Amino acid sequence: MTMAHNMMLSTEKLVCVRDDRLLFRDLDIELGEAEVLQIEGANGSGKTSLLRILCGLRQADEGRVLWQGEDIHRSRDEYYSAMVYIGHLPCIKGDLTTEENIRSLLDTRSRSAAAKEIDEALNKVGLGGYEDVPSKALSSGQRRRILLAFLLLADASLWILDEPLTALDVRGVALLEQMIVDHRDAGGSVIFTTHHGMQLPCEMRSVSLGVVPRADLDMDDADV
Amino acid sequence: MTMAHNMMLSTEKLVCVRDDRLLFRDLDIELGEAEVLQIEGANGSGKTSLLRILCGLRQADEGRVLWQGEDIHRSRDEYYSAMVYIGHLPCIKGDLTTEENIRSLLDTRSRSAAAKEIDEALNKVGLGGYEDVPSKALSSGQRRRILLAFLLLADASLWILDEPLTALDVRGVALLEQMIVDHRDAGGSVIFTTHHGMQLPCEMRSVSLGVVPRADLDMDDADV
Amino acid sequence: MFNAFSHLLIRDLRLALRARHELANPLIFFVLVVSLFPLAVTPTPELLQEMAPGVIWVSALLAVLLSLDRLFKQDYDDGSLDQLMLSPNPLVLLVLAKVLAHWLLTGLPLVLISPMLAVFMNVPADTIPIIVLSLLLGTPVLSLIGAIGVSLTVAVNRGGVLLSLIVLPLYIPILIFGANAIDVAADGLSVKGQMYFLAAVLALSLSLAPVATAVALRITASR
Amino acid sequence: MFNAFSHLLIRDLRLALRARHELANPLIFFVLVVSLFPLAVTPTPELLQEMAPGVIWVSALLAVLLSLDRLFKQDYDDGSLDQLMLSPNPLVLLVLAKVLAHWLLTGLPLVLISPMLAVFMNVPADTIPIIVLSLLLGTPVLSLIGAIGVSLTVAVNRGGVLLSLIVLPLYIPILIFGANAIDVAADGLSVKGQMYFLAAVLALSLSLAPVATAVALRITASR
Amino acid sequence: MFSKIWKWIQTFSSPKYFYGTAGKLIPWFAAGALALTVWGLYLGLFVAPPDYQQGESYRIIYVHVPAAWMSLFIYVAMAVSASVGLIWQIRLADVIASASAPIGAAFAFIALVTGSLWGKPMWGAYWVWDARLTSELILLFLYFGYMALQSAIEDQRTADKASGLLAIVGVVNVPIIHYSVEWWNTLHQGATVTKFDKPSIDTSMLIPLLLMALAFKLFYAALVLVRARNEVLYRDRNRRWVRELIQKL
Ligand code: HEM
Ligand SMILES: Nc1ncnc2c1ncn2[C@@H]1O[C@H](COP(=O)(O)OP(=O)(O)OP(=O)(O)O)[C@@H](O)[C@H]1O
Ligand SMILES: Nc1ncnc2c1ncn2[C@@H]1O[C@H](COP(=O)(O)OP(=O)(O)OP(=O)(O)O)[C@@H](O)[C@H]1O
Ligand SMILES: [Mg+2]
Ligand SMILES: [Mg+2]
Repeated sequence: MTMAHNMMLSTEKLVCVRDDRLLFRDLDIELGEAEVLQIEGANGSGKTSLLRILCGLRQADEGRVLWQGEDIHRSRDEYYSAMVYIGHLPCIKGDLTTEENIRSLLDTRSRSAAAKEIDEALNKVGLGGYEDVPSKALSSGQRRRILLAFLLLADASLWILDEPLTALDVRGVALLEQMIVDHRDAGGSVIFTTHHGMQLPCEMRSVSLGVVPRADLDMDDADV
Repeated sequence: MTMAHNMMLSTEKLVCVRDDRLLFRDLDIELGEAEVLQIEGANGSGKTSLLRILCGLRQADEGRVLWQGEDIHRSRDEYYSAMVYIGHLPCIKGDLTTEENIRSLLDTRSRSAAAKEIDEALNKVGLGGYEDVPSKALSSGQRRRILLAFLLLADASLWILDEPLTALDVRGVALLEQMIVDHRDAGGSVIFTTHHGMQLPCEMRSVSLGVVPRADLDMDDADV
Repeated sequence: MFNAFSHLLIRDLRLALRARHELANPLIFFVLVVSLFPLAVTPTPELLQEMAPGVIWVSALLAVLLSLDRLFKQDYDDGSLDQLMLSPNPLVLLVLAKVLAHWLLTGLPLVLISPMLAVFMNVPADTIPIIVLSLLLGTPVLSLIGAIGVSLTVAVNRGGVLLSLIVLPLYIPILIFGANAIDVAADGLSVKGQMYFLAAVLALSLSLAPVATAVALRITASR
Repeated sequence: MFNAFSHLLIRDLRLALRARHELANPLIFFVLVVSLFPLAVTPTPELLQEMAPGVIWVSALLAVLLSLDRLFKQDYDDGSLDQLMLSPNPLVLLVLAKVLAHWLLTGLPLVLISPMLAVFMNVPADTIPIIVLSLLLGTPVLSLIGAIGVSLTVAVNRGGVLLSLIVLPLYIPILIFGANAIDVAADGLSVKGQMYFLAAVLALSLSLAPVATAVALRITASR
Repeated sequence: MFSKIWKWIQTFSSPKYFYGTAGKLIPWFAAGALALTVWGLYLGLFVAPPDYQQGESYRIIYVHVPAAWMSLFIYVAMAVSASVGLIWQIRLADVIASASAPIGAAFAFIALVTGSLWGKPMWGAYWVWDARLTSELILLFLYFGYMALQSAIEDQRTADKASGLLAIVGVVNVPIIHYSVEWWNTLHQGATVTKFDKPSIDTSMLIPLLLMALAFKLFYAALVLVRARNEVLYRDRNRRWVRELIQKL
């Protein structure tokens, strides 16, 4: 852990239990500016659960998540202004066009964008010409690309991405890798999960979640 | 195209149009026994649409799909007895246990399996011990593994798999690769799509779907 | 082939039993709606009695309508419907299994609880068997016709109210004859005609509706 | 902050206008259900008139109930709700925008068409303004209370009937006062009391229900 | 013989051919409709004597009755062409079916409105729950259902087939609905004794009525062809023949 960076997100002794299974215990994560962190772990090890806790969407069974040193449930406004989360789900309305989808995603972050900016972002993610196509007429990969454009425009310093490579083709993967590198170079940080090795040409740390076997259910220490 | 094999699935001049876009035209595919075919193509090129046409779930705008030389809509019974399709969707009921899910999937194919067989398959896909867990308490990767177990038990000679690597971790990917090789060695054939390079230690052909640009919409030849 | 039928039937019943809260729901909805009416009008015994056939039948109809989603929606959303359509077994048979499961889970409970509601609504005791009989003949038709409606709308997002638009007009003959039978019975007249009609419609829809449903599924499920 | 409100309102209205078929649906459902009753009873003018307040109010209530899904279900399913909850804007405000959109799309059309249905049900002409007024005060409350119910059940698969179970009992006071106002007005008496009550309930739920909804959303969305 | 007919059907049902032929037919139908309307209205409004009971108000019959007839006729036509589309996969038949629906709904609506306007002086109420009125209302809902389904499904081909199936199911139900509603009313002679018996109509009233009915039929034919032509053009907007057509403009 380099302390040279400013600390952005950190956790204190996080515990997560689901359905009587202890997924992780006493997890301490620290993420500074311009850092990239991969959460690793086999299927069912709790990556999605962890990311949702980091966002504040899920309550940890114990422990706290801190944004710049303060509990995220207390500093919700600042935290949410600075963070974007993209999970498994598409967040896309089939009845809205590509552009409208991006706009309403930006609205949730109180960001507005000029038509030109949006066009640029769409071109960058390979959706140029699809501005006015209703999203339900897009393939699964094309829909994921809308989210990449949103990410570009969202102007957030922390990205939390759950399996962002889902449905992306080879060029899509390369694009996202480049986006992450650029974001890091601009001082932003990223937390992500993926099962499909990303080749990031930059420094990257990782945290592994181990599978606690089903039988081994001694949860006494985690006083849930 | 080697004619040494018995022909299993073939298509005649398939055409697919979606929302005014010509996805592919005059597509001829031939798949013999013990052959593995990958459908390649960027996001939105029509892989999913093609696979659903091959299954008979979607009507081609033109052309036919043949199973052992006969139109699949005519030889539906034989075709469906011999084929399994696994698409983007989970096909899993959260309220049923792992074992019940597998059983009800097998029921649709009029296959029944002894408890021992199911146990074996579950162990093989890494879900040993999860027989009686309701599937809603599984992670996304674990749910996909149920489908792998189904595939093992389904006793079909043709597998049609759309993005089968979705949500699988590294060991899951290796497992599926091995399953495909074994299936082929036993004389079965496989058609699949994936964006995440599979390393198959066996012979494999591939068909590429190109993106027909949006502007280029002369569909007259495809007399739909 | 019979196996395919019974396995699917059992699967659907089991799923419903697992989600136990859901099992009782159409029933509770039925009871709730019936009891809304006395709250909303000045409930003199005569008015209640006159309204009873209408209220009971309309509420039963709405309870079935609201539960129709259960027939195919989830199977469509999670892809199980694709698997059913890729089954080597005849789709009509599978449809029939699902409709039967639906009726056992919604129609039948309504039939069984209707005597209680009739008492609520001041219906004379000797009319009660007619209520039960008319619902017994009528509710399966509601499930059968409903199945056509759901299969046509299953691919439509938030198709709930669209479904009622399609299905309610088709329900009207059953409503008229079902409610009318109760009404006539309360006047002490014979209800043979109504019952024959309901039985005939049941026979007709039993033979035609599953076929139409299977065709509709093949059409709409081709996403 | 007001931007966040209006943008969300506009987005929801736009989504509804895109799915045009869906726009008219609660309305058509309302009309259909109201017209089921005369088909199910012997429609003498007196009976119709006596049933009218109950039938109109119960049908309006059911139409709103069925459209409640529209409030959060889709947003939950596609993950948009997560994004709303990760918004730096106050969740209460966003909830209010969604509820307002819902009322504009369902409650208001019901209010506007109610005079026609009153004519169908043989209601005397001078009672019609009371029907409109009672619905105008009552339907927003239905949306507001409904929002709490949906936010509690949104994570439950096929929660449709569960929702009605939670919400219908809460609707009963509005139903009683709304229907009663019409009834009393038809007898030529003053309905001030009923209207004050409806207005008071509206004020109360306008201030409390969005908060409760926001809390409920935070609870259920933590999957 | 049969194959000849089949061939003819196929040529006629090709969008391009249909577009041309229909374009030629429309003016004739329209002119016929207009002429018959003028003639019928003249006979009906000025020549036919006033009714001895209803005075002049009965003259609304010349709109009301043909509209009511058309609403039934069009539903059947719609179901027939939907089944042709479904069974023989003729796209034009689907186009005709979906072009007919709004017209049929409009006629049903006209019948309802004119009927209830007439009802006010006749029965003192705009609406009574009479059998014929009720089944016309249900017919309107059947049309709405068809149209709603058609517009709810995105994929054109799926929408055509699904709503076509609904039209067929509906047409099986129309007689059932009709008779059940009729029986329901006769079983209960309630207080609303609506004297709605067939008025034994005078020839001088009958002739304009028949003229108007024929005029409405021609009007429907013209309108459905116009709508179908637009629809064909829209659906084939990316085809060469349409683009050539546009270039000629
Ligand atoms: C909203 C009110 C009304 C509706 C929905 C309605 C509906 C209909 C329908 C559907 C038909 C065609 C029936 C058939 O050919 O089988 C029809 C015919 C007719 N209606 Fe109406 N009607 C209404 C009001 C009235 C009124 C008030 C009168 C006048 C007393 C009237 C007089 C007639 C006559 C004379 C016919 C022709 C009868 C025949 O063809 O046998 N209608 N109406
Ligand atoms: N429901 C739909 N309605 C209309 N058009 C659609 C629909 N779904 C997909 N399309 C269009 O069809 C094309 C092919 O989609 P398909 O899902 O077959 O692509 P794919 O090759 O599987 O892509 P991906 O790699 O992203 O999964 C897309 O370009 C999209 O625009
Ligand atoms: N809704 C749920 N209810 C109960 N337990 C759940 C639920 N969802 C997941 N779990 C359990 O929590 C564990 C972690 O799930 P999670 O989705 O966080 O895993 P993951 O690491 O994201 O896995 P994957 O790589 O498959 O996406 C799983 O083992 C699963 O058994
Ligand atoms: Mg996960
Ligand atoms: Mg795909």
